[in-house]
Amino acid sequence: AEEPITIGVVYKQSGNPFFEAGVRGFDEASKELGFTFIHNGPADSSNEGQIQIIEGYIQQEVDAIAISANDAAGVVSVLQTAMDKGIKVVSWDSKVEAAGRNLNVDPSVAQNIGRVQVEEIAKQIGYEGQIAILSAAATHDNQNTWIAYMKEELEKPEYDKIELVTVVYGDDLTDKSYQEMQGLINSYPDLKGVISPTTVGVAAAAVAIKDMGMSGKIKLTGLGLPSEMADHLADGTCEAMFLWNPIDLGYAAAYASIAMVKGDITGAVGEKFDAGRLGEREIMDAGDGGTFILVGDPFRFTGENIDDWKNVY
Amino acid sequence: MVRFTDKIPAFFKRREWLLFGLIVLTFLFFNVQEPNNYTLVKLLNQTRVYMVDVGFMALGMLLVLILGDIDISVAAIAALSATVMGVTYKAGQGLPFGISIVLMLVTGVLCGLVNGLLVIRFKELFPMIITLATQTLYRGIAYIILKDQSAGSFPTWFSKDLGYGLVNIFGLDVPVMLLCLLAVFPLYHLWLHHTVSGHRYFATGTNLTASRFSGIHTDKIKLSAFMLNGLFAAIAGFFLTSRTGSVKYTIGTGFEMQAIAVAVLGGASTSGGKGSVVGLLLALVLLTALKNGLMLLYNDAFILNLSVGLLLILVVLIPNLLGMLNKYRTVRRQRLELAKT
Amino acid sequence: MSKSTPGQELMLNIDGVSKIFPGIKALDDVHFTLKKGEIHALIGENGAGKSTFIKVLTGVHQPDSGTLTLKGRSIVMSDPLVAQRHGIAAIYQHLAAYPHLSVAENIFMCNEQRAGQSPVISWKQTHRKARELLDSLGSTISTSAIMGELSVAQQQIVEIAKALSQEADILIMDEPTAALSKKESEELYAIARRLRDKGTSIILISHRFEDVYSLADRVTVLRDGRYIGTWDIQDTDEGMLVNHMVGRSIDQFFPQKTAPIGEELLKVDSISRLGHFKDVSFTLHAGEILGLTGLVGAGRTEVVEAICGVTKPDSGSVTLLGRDVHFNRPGQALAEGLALLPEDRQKQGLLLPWSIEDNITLSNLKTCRSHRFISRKTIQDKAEQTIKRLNIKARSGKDTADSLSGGNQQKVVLGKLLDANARVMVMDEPTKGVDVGSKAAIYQIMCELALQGFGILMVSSEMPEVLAMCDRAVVMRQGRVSAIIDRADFSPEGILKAGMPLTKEAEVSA
Amino acid sequence: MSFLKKLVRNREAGLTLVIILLVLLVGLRNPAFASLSNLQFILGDTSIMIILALGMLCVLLVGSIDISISAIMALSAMTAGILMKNNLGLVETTTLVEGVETALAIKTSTPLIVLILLAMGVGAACGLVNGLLIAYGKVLPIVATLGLQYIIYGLSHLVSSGQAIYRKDMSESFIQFTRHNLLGFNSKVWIMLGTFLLLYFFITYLRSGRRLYAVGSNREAAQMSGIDTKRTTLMAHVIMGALAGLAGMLYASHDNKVTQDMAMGYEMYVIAACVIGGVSVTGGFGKILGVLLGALAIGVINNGLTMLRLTGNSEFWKKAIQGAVILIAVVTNVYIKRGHEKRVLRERRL
Ligand SMILES: Nc1ncnc2c1ncn2[C@@H]1O[C@H](COP(=O)(O)OP(=O)(O)OP(=O)(O)O)[C@@H](O)[C@H]1O
Ligand SMILES: Nc1ncnc2c1ncn2[C@@H]1O[C@H](COP(=O)(O)OP(=O)(O)OP(=O)(O)O)[C@@H](O)[C@H]1O
Ligand SMILES: [Mg+2]
Ligand SMILES: [Mg+2]
Repeated sequence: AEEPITIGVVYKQSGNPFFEAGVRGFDEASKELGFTFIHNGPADSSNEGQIQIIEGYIQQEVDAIAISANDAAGVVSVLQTAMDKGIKVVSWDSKVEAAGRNLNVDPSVAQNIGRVQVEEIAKQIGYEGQIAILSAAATHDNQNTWIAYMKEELEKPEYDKIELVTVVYGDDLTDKSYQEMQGLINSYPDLKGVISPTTVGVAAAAVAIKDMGMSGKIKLTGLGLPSEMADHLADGTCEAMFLWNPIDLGYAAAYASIAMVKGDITGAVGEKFDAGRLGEREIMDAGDGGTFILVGDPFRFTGENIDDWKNVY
Repeated sequence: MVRFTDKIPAFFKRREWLLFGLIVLTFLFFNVQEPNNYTLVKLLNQTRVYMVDVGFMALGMLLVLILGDIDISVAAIAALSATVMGVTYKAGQGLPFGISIVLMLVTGVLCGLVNGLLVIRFKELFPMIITLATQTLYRGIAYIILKDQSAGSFPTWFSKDLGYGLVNIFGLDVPVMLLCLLAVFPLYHLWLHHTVSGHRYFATGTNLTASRFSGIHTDKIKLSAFMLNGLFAAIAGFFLTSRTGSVKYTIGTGFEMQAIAVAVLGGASTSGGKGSVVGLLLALVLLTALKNGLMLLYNDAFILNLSVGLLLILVVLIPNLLGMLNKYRTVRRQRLELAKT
Repeated sequence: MSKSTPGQELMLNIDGVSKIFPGIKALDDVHFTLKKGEIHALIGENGAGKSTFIKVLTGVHQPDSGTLTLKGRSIVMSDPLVAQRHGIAAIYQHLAAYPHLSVAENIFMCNEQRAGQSPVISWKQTHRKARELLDSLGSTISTSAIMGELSVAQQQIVEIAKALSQEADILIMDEPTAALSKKESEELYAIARRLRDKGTSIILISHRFEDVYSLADRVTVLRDGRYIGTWDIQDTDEGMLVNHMVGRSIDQFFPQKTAPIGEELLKVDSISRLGHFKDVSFTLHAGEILGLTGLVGAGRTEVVEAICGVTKPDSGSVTLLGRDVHFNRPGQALAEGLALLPEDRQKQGLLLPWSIEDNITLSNLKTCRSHRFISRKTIQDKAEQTIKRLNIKARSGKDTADSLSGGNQQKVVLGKLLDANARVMVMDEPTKGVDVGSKAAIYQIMCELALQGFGILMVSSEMPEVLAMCDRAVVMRQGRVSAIIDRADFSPEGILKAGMPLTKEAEVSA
Repeated sequence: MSFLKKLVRNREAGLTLVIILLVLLVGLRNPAFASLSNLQFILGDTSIMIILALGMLCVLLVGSIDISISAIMALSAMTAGILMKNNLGLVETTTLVEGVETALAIKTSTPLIVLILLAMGVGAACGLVNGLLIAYGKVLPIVATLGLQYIIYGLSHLVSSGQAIYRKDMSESFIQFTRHNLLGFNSKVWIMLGTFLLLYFFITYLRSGRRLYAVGSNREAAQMSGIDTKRTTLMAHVIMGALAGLAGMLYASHDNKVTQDMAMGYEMYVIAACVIGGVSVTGGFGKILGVLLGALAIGVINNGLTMLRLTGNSEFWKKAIQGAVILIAVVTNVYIKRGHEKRVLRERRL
C-alpha cells in the first residue's frame, strides 16, 4: 500500500483557540481526503520555536508544511531547505514571504478587512467624532497592513467628520490592552469609537469599556473570537465585530497542500483546484512575488447570530 | 570496607556522569519509540536547532554564573547585536559584511561592558535587577533601530552555507554550525579549567572578598565576565540570524532562561564558584536528545517545557539527595564502629 | 544572698559523649561535670572540640553516644529549644546576631515577650526589658539600634544580654572576650562573678589564661576531641595546662627576637579617612615588628586596610620602599611587596570550600604553571612545603579549608601570603582565637620573617603579645595615634593609658 | 533633624514623594491622570501586584526568591476556571416591568468562595513544592522556581487541554467579583488591604512572622536558637503560593479570561516592586509598607505611561521609560543609602 500523505501544520502559538479551530478544518479535510497530519506551535509565539517545529517536520519527512508564521521573513531560510527536500510549503492565516512558500492561503483581502471595520465604526458613531485604534504590536505585519488600509479608507469624503486620534498597542496581552484602552478613555474624553483588529485587544477593550461604565457611549468593533466575545455582543458593549472562519481557513489550506503534493497544482497564477465544500479556488498573484488563494470575506458577528457561533470557535 | 552501593552516590555526584547516563537512556528510549526518525544521523542534524545559539549563549552565561551573578539581558544583547549587523549591512547596500560582523561583536561587548560597569559600581544591587533593566533598554534600542521591519538578504554563505550547510565527516553529515560550536569547546575548557585566568573566575565566585585580599583584580574579573558574556551573546545572535536569515528586534526572546538552564544543568550553580564546560556540552546534548525526542513523540510545546523543567530540577536535586544519603551512611558506619569499640 | 560553695550540688553530668562528623570524630568519650554556682573553664587547642561540645550540650548537634544528666534527670537535647527550656543559655563563639534586626529583637528572638499567654508580641515590653538588661550590663546602646551597625564589642554585649535574658541556670560562654577590650572583659568578669554568686553555673571557653585564672573555679582540658582531665584551678599553673592541651611542653612561648632593625620600608604620613581615622603617621623598618594597638574600634583595621589598598585614604601619603604608592586594591599592594593578613580569616582570608592547596597557592598561581597551564603537581609540591613549614594539621593538602580548626585556618592564610614574596607583612590580629600551640608557631614565624628582613606591622589587642613581640608600639585611640612607644619604654600601664578614651562620654559612644 | 533629612532617612517617605512627583508629572501632561477617580483606578489596578509583592516579601525575607509565581497564577486560575466552566448553569429569571416580560439569564456555578479557596489551595500546593525543593532538597531558589515555572505552565496546559476559559464560561459572581465598589474603592483594593493588614500583623506581631526576618538575617544563628529554618522557608513559599493563587483569581476575573500562559513575565515586575520598596534580595531586611509603595510606584509608572499621550516612536519610549524609571529608582536608593552612611561617618568624633 502507498504511504499516506502527511502534512505538518505549524501555527503561531500552542493552545490558542483560533488555531485549535484551524486544526479542526484540517481534521475535516483529512477525513474527506484521507491524509494524515501533525500539528504544533511554540508555547511563546516565537519565530525560533516555529523553526524548531519545522526542522522536526523535515526530520519526519512530511510531504507538506502548512504554516501560519509569526515572522514572515524569519522562517524563509528553513522553509527553503524544506522545499529543497521536495516538501511543499503553504502558508495560511499569516503569510510567509514569497521566497519561502509555494502558496499563501489568505483569509481575506487585507483591504476588505480594513474597510469593513471602518465602515462599521462609522455607521455606529453616526459618521462623526473621534476614534482610536487599539492594535496588537507595532511589529505585526498584518496589523500594520490593515491599519494602513483603514487610514486609506478614512480619507474618503464620507468620513470627513471622523478623526483618528491615535493608534495604541496592547502587545496582544490582555492586561496591557486593558490598560491601553483605559488610557484611551481617560485621555480622550470625547472618544466615540474604537477599532481593535486583534482578538485579544477587542476582548480586553470590551471589558475595559464595560468596567468604566462606557457601554454604549464608546462604540467598539474589530476582529474578535466569537467564543471570547459572546457576552459582549449579547449585552451590546460591542454591537458587531468581524472574523473569518478559521475552520474554513484550515480546510482550504489542507486542500491546497494536498493538491500541491499530488501535483495537481504548482502554485502558479491561474491554476485552479477543488477546495471541497468551499468549491473551486483560483490561484492569484499576491503582488509580493508570490501567489495566493482567497478563502472568503470576514464574517460579521452580532448579538443576533453569536449564539450560533460561540461554541464553534 | 567500601561497598559497591556506597560508590553509586559518589559516582553520580559527578554531574558529568549523571548527564552522560541520562543521554544514553534518553537516546535509547526515543530510538525505540521512533526508530525511523530518531536516529543518530538525524539527531545530528537537529543539533543546530537546539545546541548552537543557546550553546554559545550558555558559554557566556557560565562565566557569569561562576561569579555568582546572573545576566537576564543576554538575549536582548543578541537581538541588538544582530540588529546592528543587519542594519549596517543593509542587504548588501551598506557596509561590507565583514565589517558588519565586527560591529556586531563590538556591540555585544559594549552591552556587556555597560552591564559589568553597573554591576561593579552598584555592588548593593543584585545583577538580576540591573540586567532586568538593561534588557528592556537593549531591546528598546533594537526596536528604535529596526521598528517593525526585519533586516535580511544576507550573503548566501551566511544564511545558507553556515545556517543550513552540512560537512561530510567520516560519512556523517555534520552541520557546519555544530563544528563552529565544537571548535570553541576544547579551547574554552582549557582556558577556564586549566589556566590561571580561568582559575580566578572560580576563586572570585567562591569568595569575592577573600579573592580580592589574595590579590585578584576582582573588578576586572567581573567586568571581563560580563563583556565576554556580551561577546558570546552576540555570537549566539550571529548564528541565530544565520538560521532565520533575517533579523527582527524580537529575535531570541526568552533565550536567557534557556541559557541559564543549560549552564545549571551542566553543573553551574547560581550561588557561584561552580561550573563545568564539559558538563555544559553534555547538558546541551542531553537537551537536544530530549527535546527532539519529545517533539517527535508529542508535538506539544508545553510538554517540551514541562520536561525541561522536570529535568532541571531532578538533575540538581538527585545529587543533593544522594549527597545527604551518603553523609548519613558515613556517619552511621562510623557510629557502628564506635559501638563496636 | 550567701555565696554558695561549689561542690555541693551537681547541675550537669555528661558521660561518654561522642560526636561524629563525616570523616571526623570531633568528640570522643568526653566526660564533664558542672556544679551549681561554679565557673568551669573548658580549654584546649583549636579544633579540640570545645565548640562542638557546647553545641551538643545546647542541642544544636545530637551526640552519637553518651548520656546527659541535668539536675539528676536524664535528658535528650533534641533541639536548642529544649535546652532553652531546661535553663541552658549560650553565647556562641561566632557571633550569632541578626544584623538586620534591632538590639531588642536580637535579645528576645525565640524568647519573645508577650502579654501573658497571648500569641501577640508586645514590643513595648520587649524594649523595656531589653533596656533593663543593657542597663544592668552598664551599656547605653539603644534598644532600637540596628545590630549590624554596632561595633563588634557592642554586639558582643548584646549577645551577653541575650544570654542573660533567658535567666538560665547554666550559662555557656564560648570565647566571650575574644572581641572585647581589657576593660570590657573586666566588666564581663564582674557580671560573671555576680551571676555565679546568685547560683548560676557558668561554662567558660577561652584561649586567654587571663580569663581562666581570674574567673574559673575548675578547669577541664580537651585534646583532639578527647577528655584529658579536670582540676581545681588552684591545683594548676599555666605551664601544666599548656602541656595538657598540646600534649607536650612548650619551652618558649614567645620566641627570642634577634632580627636587627634595618632600613625604612614603609612610611605612613598623616593619612585620614572620613569617620574612621585621622592624621595617622608612623614608619616601619626592615627586621622590625611594629605593634598597632588600642581598644577594639579604635580604627586599627581601617588604617591597615587603607594602607594595603582595601580602601583608600582620603588624604595623606604612603611610601613603600622609598616610592609613593596609591593602591586601589590589595592585589597592587601585594605585587609591590606589601601583604595583608586580614582580620576575618573566614570571610577575607579563605575560600572555605576549596582545598588547602588551592588556598595556599591562590595569590601566587602564576608560578604554578607549566606551559601556560596550571600544573596540579606544582601546586601540590608548593603547598606541601608550606604545610610542612607551618605545621598545618590536616590529613592532606586536599582537605577543604572549612574542615580545619581556627588556628590551622589562620596558618593557611599565612601560608598563602608567605608564598607571595612580600617585603612588608601587615597582620591584623594574627592570633585572634588561635590556641597556644598555634600561637607560639605563629610568633616563631614572625621572628623568622623579621630575620629575613621583613618589616612586620602587627595589629593586636593582646597586651602580652605586644609587650613580648614588638620593637615599637603605635597606640591608637578613637581614630588617632595617641602614642608611639619604644620597646625600652614599654609598660602595660603606659600602653593602656594611651589607648583609653579621653572622656567617659566618649567611651560610651565608641 | 530637618524635615529633608528625615525624609531622606525614611525610605517610605521618600518613595511616597517619588510617587507624588510621578503623578504630578504625568498629570501635567494629561490632567485626567491626576483625577481622584483615576487614582482610585490605579490603586485597584495595582492591587494584584501588591498582593503578589507581599508574598514575594516573605520569600525574599528568608533569602529565597520565587520566579514561578506567574505560572502558579495561571495554574490556580485555570483549575478554578475549569471547575466553574463544568458546573456552569443558567438560571432564567423572569421579571415583569410594566407588563413587559424580560428574561434575565444569570450564570451560576460553584460558589465563588469555594473557587477562591480552591485556587489558593492549588497555589499553596505549588508553593509547598517550591519550598520543599529549596528547604529540604537544597536546590537553589532560582533554579528550583525556574524549573517549576516550566512545569507549572505545562500543567496548566495539560489540565486545560489547550482550551482557554472565557467570559461565557464564567459565573456571574466570578465576573462581578472584581467589579464591585465599596466606598469608592474597588473590591480588589479591599482584598489587597485585608491581605496587607493580615500580613502586617503576621510579620510584626507573631513569632512565626518575625522568624522570617531571623532566618534571612542569619540562618545559622536562627538554627542555633532553635528556629526550624527549613520550615520557616517552606512557610514563606506556601504563603507566596497561596497569595499567587488569590492573585490569579483576581487577575482572571479582571481580564474575563484564563489562558494557560496567563501573566507570563509578571514575576519580574513583582520582584522589581520589592526591590524599589527596599527589600534586600539577599534576605533579612524589608518593610511591608515599603513593598506596598514600591508596587504602587510601578503601578503609577505603568498606568502613567499609557496616559502620557506620547506620539511617534511611542512604543519604544514606553518600554525605555519603564526600564529607566526602575533603574533610576533603584540607583537613587543606593545613593541615598550611601549618603546616609557618609553622614553617619561624618558625625563620628575622631
Ligand atoms: N559542622 C561540622 N562539620 C564537620 N566538621 C566539623 C563541624 N564542626 C566542627 N567540625 C570539626 O570538629 C572539630 C572540632 O571543632 P570545634 O569547633 O569544636 O573546635 P574548638 O575546640 O572549638 O576550636 P577553636 O578553639 O578553634 O574554636 C574540628 O576538627 C572541626 O573541623
Ligand atoms: N566612633 C565610632 N562609632 C561607631 N562605630 C565606630 C566608631 N569607630 C569605629 N567604629 C566601627 O567599629 C568597628 C571596628 O572598627 P575597626 O575594625 O576599624 O577597629 P579596630 O581597632 O581594628 O578593631 P578590631 O580590634 O576589631 O580590629 C568598625 O565597624 C567601625 O566602623
Ligand atoms: Mg571553638
Ligand atoms: Mg580590627
